[in-house]
Parts: sequence; C-alpha cells; structure tokens
Amino acid sequence: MELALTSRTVGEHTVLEVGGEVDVYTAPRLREELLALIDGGTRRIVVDLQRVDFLDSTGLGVLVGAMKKLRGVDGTFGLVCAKEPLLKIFRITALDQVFPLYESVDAAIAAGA
Amino acid sequence: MELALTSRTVGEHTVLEVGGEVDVYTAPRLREELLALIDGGTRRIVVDLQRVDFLDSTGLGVLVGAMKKLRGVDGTFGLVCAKEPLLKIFRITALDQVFPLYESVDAAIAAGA
Amino acid sequence: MADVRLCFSPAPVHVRTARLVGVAVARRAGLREELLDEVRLAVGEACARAVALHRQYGLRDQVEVTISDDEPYTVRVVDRAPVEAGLGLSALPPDELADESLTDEALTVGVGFALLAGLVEDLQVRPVAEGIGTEVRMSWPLHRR
Amino acid sequence: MADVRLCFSPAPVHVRTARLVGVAVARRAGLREELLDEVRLAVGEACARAVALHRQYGLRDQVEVTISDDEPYTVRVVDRAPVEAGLGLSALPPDELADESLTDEALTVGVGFALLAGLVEDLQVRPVAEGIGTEVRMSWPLHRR
Ligand SMILES: Nc1ncnc2c1ncn2[C@@H]1O[C@H](COP(=O)(O)OP(=O)(O)O)[C@@H](O)[C@H]1O
Ligand SMILES: Nc1ncnc2c1ncn2[C@@H]1O[C@H](COP(=O)(O)OP(=O)(O)O)[C@@H](O)[C@H]1O
Repeated sequence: MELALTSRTVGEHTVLEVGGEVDVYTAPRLREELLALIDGGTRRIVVDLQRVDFLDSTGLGVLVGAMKKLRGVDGTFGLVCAKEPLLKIFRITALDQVFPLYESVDAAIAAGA
Repeated sequence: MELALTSRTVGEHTVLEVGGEVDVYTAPRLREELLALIDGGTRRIVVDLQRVDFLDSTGLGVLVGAMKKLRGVDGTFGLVCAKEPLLKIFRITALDQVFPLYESVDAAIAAGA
Repeated sequence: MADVRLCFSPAPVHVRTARLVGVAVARRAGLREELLDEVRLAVGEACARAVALHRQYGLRDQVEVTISDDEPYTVRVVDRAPVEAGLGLSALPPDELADESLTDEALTVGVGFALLAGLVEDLQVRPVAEGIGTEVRMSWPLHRR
Repeated sequence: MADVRLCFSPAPVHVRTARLVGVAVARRAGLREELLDEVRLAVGEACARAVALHRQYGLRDQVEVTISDDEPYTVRVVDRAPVEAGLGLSALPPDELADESLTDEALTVGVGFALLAGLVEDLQVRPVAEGIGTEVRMSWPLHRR
C-alpha cells in the first residue's frame, strides 16, 4: 500500500498521521513532510504510526533524522506505536531506547512529547 | 487465492461451486473433482463459476474436457457465469459458442442443463 | 532495457509468481487499472505455455520473463523449446474446440493462444535471437498518471 | 538450486517487487505464516541495502535475488559493489544511534543491519564467489503443510 500522510494541530502539537508502507521507496516523502513542518516553525511533533503496515530501516532513519533536527532547535518529538510487530522492530534496532514511544496520541500529548 | 471446490445436489443435478483461481497450478484439482463426479455416475453437472477470481486456458481446457466426457455418456454440462471479465474470456476464445452459459444456478437447472 | 527480470524453474506454481510480478510492476509503472487484468491473464498464458513446452520437451532450463517499465510497458517471455513447437500456435474455431478428436493439451494450447492474441493488441511471437527458443513479446501503452 | 531468480535495476521501487516475490514464493512453499513478516522485512532490507550500494558507487548493474524453495527456504541477495563496502556492516548501540555526528545514511545502514541480524537466525554475509560483490544469504526452515 502507498504512503498516506495527514497532519493536524492539537494545541501546541502537530500530529502527523502516517499510513501504509514507509520504505526505501516512500521514506523520502516522509522526510520532506517532516522537514517542511520543522522549517515552517513547528517544534512539537507527534508522529502517529498506528496505521503503518510496513516500516523499514529507511523509514526509521528518517524518523531519527527528524528527532535530531528537532532536538537541535529545542523541539520535541514523540512516536505513537502500540502494535506488536512494529514495536518488535524498534526493540531489535534498539531504537525503543532512542525514541519516546507512546501508546496513543493522547498519551503522547499528555506527556508533552 | 487458492482454488475452492464445493459440491451439492439439487434434484437430479450436481452443482459444483468453484472459487478462487483456476489456473495452470490448480486446474488439475478441478479436473480430478469433475472426473470423480463423472466416474461416480453423476450425469448432470452445473459448474458455478461466480466465485472464480481468475481463470486461464488450463482451466478452460478442463471444463471443455469434462463437457466432452459427459456428452460421451449422454450427460449434460452447464456453466454459470455472469461476471463480465469472465464472459469476456469465453467470448475471446469462442468458448461462449461451445458451452451452455447461464446467469444463475437456477437458470441452469431450469433449462435442464 | 529490462528493468526487472524473473527466471523460474518450469513448474506451474511459479506461473503465479510471474503473474504477480507482471501486475505489480505494471501498476507501479502507472499502467491503467483496466489493463492490469489483461496483463495478469496475458503474462499467465505466456508463462503457462512456456512451462508446458519445457515439460513436454523435458527441459529443466528456466523460463525467463523480462519487463521494461518504460513506455510502452513490455513483457517478454522466453522459452527454450524447439522453435517449431513454440511457433505452432493458432486459435481454433468453435466447431474444432468442441471436436472429440482434439486432445485436451491441443485445446488448451489453442485456447491459450486465442486469449493472448485476443487480449494483447501488441503481440509478437518469434524465435529468440540467440540459441533455441521462442520469445512472446507483449506491450501496453503507459499513460503515466 | 535457485527455483526463482529476480533481477532488477537498482531503483527503490523494485525493492517492493522483491519483497512481494520473496513473500509469495515463501507462502507457496509452505513457510509458516508467522515467518512471512520476517521474510518481507529481511528481503526488503537486504535489497534496499544493495540498491543503496549500487547508487553510492554509480553502478547500473542489476541486483540479483535468488530463491530456493526447497528446505530450507533460502533467499540470496547479491550486489556488485566493492566488498569493503558490502561487508562494512555493524549494528549500532543506542547512544551511537542518537549521536548527532552520525550521518543519516550511516544510521540507516546500521539500523538495516540490526534488523537483518535481529530477524534472521540463519544469516550469512560474504563476498560473491565470482567477480566483485557481496551476497547476503538468509534462510528459514520450511515446515511443509
Ligand atoms: N515491517 C513492518 N513494519 C510495520 N508494521 C508491520 C511490519 N510487518 C507487519 N506489520 C504489521 O503487522 C500487521 C500484520 O502483518 P501481516 O501478517 O503481514 O498482515 P497482512 O495480512 O497484511 O500480510 C500489519 O497490518 C502491520 O500493521
Ligand atoms: N482472468 C480472469 N478470470 C476470471 N475472472 C476474472 C479474471 N480477471 C478478472 N476477473 C474477475 O474480475 C474481478 C475484478 O478483477 P480485478 O480488477 O483484477 O480485481 P482485484 O481487485 O482482485 O485485482 C475479479 O474479482 C474477478 O472476479
């Protein structure tokens, strides 16, 4: 399935909902979207991965890149991810220790991600 | 999708409902099923193709073979097929002029197929 | 230039993989949805025919499918059977299709060819340039989205 | 013996086709459903890695995926990049992953390798037997149904 991106504003946060396959083919589009948000001044981003069907290392690389970039400008970056196959990918790569991972968008916002 | 075969008796007729893909890989199973019916004494067969997703020349060959075999023993053979993509395949191969084609199982049985 | 090439041992099960690839690459190349069913059936027929020929001649060589996803979308299926066999194709009229003396194999081959010829506007069947075998070449116009 | 071979130009879009083929052949070979996600991800990682290497070195050669559907189900992905590049793989610890000085490319390569190594129990990475390049070999036990 193709990549689907939708963003909405919730208080101070921008929630980017990602759906479909985030892979070597589509990850560049995710990167552009995240950079556009950051360059446009957004400082608190929550990326909702609940509708992601497939995520590979290129997609993970884009997420890490966005997190670092936001950190450099005193922003916050949180990921919403509760599905076991996806969580497994974060564990295997040790990225569960790098990203703040939340069970839901509400939890991410409440934690001030 | 895999081939699915279900048969039931309606009066004098045996209705074989075929679902899934009937192709070079699965057609042998359809052939075996039809031969088993004929060898078991069945003389009036209606093959319901309504749930077929894919049909290739091997599948068509098996259907023609069964029809000829039944004809040789004074049996009848009807096909139920109303979906346009499937009908197109029968037209292209001129097999619409070889098989009795019906819109529904009821129509096939009413016509004494 | 072939962008994707699939080679497979001459077994019916792999024809399914070839159909899958033919359709997936076509979809990504932007071929119109209505044509995808044509591609699925045509690639399947061409590959089933090649597998049948290899089995008939006891050839263990792989069947080769090459796809170019530039305009036009082109699929070539190459078998390694003697050319007489590969080129001996023709569609059959209805009265012959129902004829008792026609073997099931001959019928399937005739029907397969009728499907290929009936579905694919741009179809070529010719001996391969190198070695023994036949190439079935099919193409469809891409209207990139 | 390779039963299915897929070769493709080093473009990201074809990695999707390779994943599709890797999973379709595995499913038909009878690989357990739970392992299919592993195959999808591992084949994707190995092919994405090969495509990235070809692009990095400006190689237009095709990436080659060969599949054996006998026991064990085996997928080999061959790139044609200099071996130093192909073998220079390692998983990164968390503190390095988050390190500012790590480039995005290096991070992706490290994460890709961590996924391969973490998912595939039977994984081998070695220089190809002939010519230049690296082979990533992965296999899974088939419990035929
Ligand atoms: N590599 C992956 N990245 C992210 N999510 C995945 C991955 N693999 C599997 N999943 C998740 O697991 C769910 C079930 O996977 P799967 O069994 O492959 O479903 P499908 O029936 O679509 O093949 C998917 O809907 C997806 O959300
Ligand atoms: N070669 C074929 N033989 C029989 N039926 C077909 C064939 N091709 C398409 N169809 C029918 O047309 C319907 C729509 O086809 P398609 O657009 O390919 O659906 P899908 O969304 O499953 O790809 C299928 O569900 C199937 O019933």
